[in-house]
Amino acid sequence: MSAAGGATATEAGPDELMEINAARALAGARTCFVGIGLPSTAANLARRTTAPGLVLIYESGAIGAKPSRLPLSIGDGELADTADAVVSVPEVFNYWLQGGRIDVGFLGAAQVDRHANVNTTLIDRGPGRPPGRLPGAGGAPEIAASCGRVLLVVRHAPRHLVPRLDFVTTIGHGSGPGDRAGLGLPGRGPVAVITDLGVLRPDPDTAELVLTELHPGVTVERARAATGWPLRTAATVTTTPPPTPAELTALRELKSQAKEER
Amino acid sequence: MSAAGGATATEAGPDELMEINAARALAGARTCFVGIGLPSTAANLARRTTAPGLVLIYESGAIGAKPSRLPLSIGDGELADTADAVVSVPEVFNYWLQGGRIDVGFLGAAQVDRHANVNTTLIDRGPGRPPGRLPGAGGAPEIAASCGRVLLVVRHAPRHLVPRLDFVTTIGHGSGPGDRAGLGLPGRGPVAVITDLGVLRPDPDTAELVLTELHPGVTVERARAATGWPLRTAATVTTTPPPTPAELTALRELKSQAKEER
Amino acid sequence: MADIRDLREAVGELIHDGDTVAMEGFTHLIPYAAAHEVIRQGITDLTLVRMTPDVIYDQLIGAGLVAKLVFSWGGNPGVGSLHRFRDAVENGWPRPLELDEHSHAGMANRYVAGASGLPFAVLRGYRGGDMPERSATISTVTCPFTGEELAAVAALTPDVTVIHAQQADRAGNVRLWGLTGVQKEAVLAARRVLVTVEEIVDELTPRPGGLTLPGWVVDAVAEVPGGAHPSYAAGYSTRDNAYYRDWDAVSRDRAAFTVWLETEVGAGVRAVRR
Amino acid sequence: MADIRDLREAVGELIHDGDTVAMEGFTHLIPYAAAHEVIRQGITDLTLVRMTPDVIYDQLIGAGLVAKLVFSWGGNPGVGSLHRFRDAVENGWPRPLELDEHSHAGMANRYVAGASGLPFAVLRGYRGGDMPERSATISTVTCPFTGEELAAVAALTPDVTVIHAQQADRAGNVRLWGLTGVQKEAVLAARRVLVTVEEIVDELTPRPGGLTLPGWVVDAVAEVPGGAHPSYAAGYSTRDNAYYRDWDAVSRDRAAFTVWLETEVGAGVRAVRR
Repeated sequence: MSAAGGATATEAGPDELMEINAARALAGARTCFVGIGLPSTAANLARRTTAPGLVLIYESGAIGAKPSRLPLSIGDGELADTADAVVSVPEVFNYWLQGGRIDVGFLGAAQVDRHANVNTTLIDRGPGRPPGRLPGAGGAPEIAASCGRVLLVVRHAPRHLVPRLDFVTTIGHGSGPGDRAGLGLPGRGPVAVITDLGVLRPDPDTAELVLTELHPGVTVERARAATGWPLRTAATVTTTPPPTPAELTALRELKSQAKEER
Repeated sequence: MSAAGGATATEAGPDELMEINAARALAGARTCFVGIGLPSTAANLARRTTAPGLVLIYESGAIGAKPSRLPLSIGDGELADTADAVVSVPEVFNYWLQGGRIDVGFLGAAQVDRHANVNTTLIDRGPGRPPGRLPGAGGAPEIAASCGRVLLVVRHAPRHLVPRLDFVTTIGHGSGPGDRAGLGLPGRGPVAVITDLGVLRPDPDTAELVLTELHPGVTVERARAATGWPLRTAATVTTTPPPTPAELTALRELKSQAKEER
Repeated sequence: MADIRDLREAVGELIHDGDTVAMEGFTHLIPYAAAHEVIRQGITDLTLVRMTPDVIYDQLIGAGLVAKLVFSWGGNPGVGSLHRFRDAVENGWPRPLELDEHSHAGMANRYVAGASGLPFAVLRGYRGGDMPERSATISTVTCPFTGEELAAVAALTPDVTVIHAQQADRAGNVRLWGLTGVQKEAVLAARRVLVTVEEIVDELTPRPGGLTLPGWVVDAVAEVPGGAHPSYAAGYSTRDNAYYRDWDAVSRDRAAFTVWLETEVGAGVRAVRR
Repeated sequence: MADIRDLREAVGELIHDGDTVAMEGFTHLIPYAAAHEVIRQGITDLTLVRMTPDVIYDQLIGAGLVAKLVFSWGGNPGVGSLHRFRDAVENGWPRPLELDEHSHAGMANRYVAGASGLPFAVLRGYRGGDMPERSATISTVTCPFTGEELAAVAALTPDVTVIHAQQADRAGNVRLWGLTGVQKEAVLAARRVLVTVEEIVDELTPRPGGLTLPGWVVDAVAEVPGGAHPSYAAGYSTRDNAYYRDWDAVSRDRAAFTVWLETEVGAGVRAVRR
């Protein structure tokens, strides 16, 4: 098994700790809207650790999927085979997501700004060059609007955590407090941006993302240098608890199964 | 077997001829939206005589039902058991009826006016008395709007064929030619009112119902006396061909099966 | 996850005086036993919602528990009128009955809007008739792309939806099959959900044409074998057509109905409280 | 009833230059064989519609047949970018590609509106972002009951929808199961429908979780075993994940793609005709 960068047999690498932190953030959630990739890893890890009863809802129509291995795509056959119910894609979005039945949504991002707004559409490459094309919105605008709360997962780097989005695909907290209510967005919006260095959370008063948690050994300065705006820190910055052996074992089992099947 | 009023073992009674006429009107139709009662009798008879491939669509969600006996209710288990597909009630109305996929709709009525508008809501009982309550609209307004064409079936009597409706539940031809187009109703609307005396059809120029067909032995005068407005006749009034032995046998078999199961 | 409850307790806890209650089922799987429990407990001043208020609502209306009916077709299928319904509408006995009247397409879409968390739904309906002017829940919207004016109907969001299903497992996951009508939408549109089932099983068997409602959208499940009688539960029972025919005579006469209510349900006709 | 046809004939008769074509399937049951036949026949100037234009549309776009793409997420699932799509958008190779870009919820509802014969659908979506100002098919409507402003999206009504399914019978009734995505809506929204199937059977067996499309809403059925490869058909095949991974290298390079197109599909890249 080749563990992720910086990891050893008993210590987690930064990516692994990011994944484990994402799974931990699902503790207490009943239902989670799952995209493929890291969100699926985190949600399936949560089912094996912090949230055994977590109901996974995939936009492909599987409600209550209980995959025995990490699905390789959002339409993996295992999802339908293990689901409590398989419904149409319009039904997932209308009755289940917009219907307000989902506690947590996960989103990835190419760019996140200081109010946790998200760009997954295009990247400005400067004058005279056409913008670089990204995949687009997918389910993100309505996931961010309608889930009870949203977790963003992104690598901690200035090109991802930017002062200004090149395109606003998905509203997090708009330009600050009250914007979500003004736009009539039912959910609480992003409550955490989970990175490979730590966690940013919106300040309760300003809705600006501030540093609230660092992985062991990571300094505030390093996190600041990896953020595209002048990153503030919360009154207390905690240290991410190292993974338990159970967490690390469960994560590595999940990922090695997926690798073998590839 | 107790045949309907006026019928003998080899001759059809007026109700039977009405039912057979309704089945004949389905010749050439591919799909029929079926309500319970006479429409269901006619549609199931048509499948055994004039329209063997007719697709029956019941508002309870059975698409392509092929009942071996006459269903007793619109939600009869036989409908689901024999259907090509069972869908939800919203889907029947949205994707199948409003989607423009149904050739013929059948409607019954308490009152029909001279432009084939329909009342199934209430009956005025004169000053000082509350209106008499009827079942209401059911699927009728949208069946009449969206089916390719509509067949009305009603007993020929002044209280059913009235000069003015007490309540307009369902638009047939409004107040005359062009009204359907003006209201944006996609289908052609009522093409025939099938009664126990004959058939009325809308005049191509005025959209007023005129007498076009009489059962054998019924006079124009009798039909006029049984109509609540001064009934005009078409240039040619034809005589309904008597039922074939096959039609009569199939109809009576259908109805006796239903009776036995009651 | 849904609690597995006794019917009496579940009805008492989930359904309250003044609630808007939908009991759905299109001829199939009509939750009669739960309705009779509502009558026994005298839960009153209800707004009842149902596409086809047939005999089950005739009984609740006759018992004097219903202030308002939201519906699209009120008859005894294959038999004739609902006499208790007519007596309430025409004569105010045992109390006046307010109506909000729609077409089937409108009602179905009102449930869809409720299930979808939207305030309204759009359909090409009601055009030219007298229904829109009698209802505050029918309006119009204009398509911003084509300019076509379409009907808008207000979302239905019942306080409680009650349905009957064939099976549930011990976690309260519910499985129904056969004609499943508008039940999924009625359940997902409601604030609280009560499901009676023919049988609680250890494991739900996948089955063609069925649908599963996860236990976490259901508040309580009560095992009530035969709970849909005189309607039917595919795979468990057949429709008691004689009951529907006989209902005509019982319901035509106030005295006969009152006797039926006392002997068959164990309850009296309620006067209007307010 | 649907005609049982040879794939080549069916594609040639049903899909024409300039058509709006939807090929749907959410990872599962993607109609690759039909798309390759479109490429072989050089049917061009297409407007392609699909929620998740993955490798199948990368191939059509790279072949130069696509004038416009209507979509909500364009990537190679679990692998990365669609390089032919990016090359067309960023560099106009082999031709410029116009975009109409939506969210998944918007696209799904656009198909629902098309299937329902309505000109638009309503959702609580797109709020606050930059997408609405870039698309002529996103607007707003105001709820006549609550005053809430909601998103309106224009109906999708493709000239042709193409899907792959597991089975059809000889009357062209189609049965698919597993994740069935938005296929029913895409079929019912279209003017013409082509279905490729793994197998034509004498009788369709009812099966849990499946859906049936009656033959009378389908124009042609072609038996194409493996027609969804490299995606999968539950019960018949598994997803060829290596193909998706390998596509990354093939599609990054115009020359490698051109070789792939010639050797694997038997077609060349087309210049823009107009």
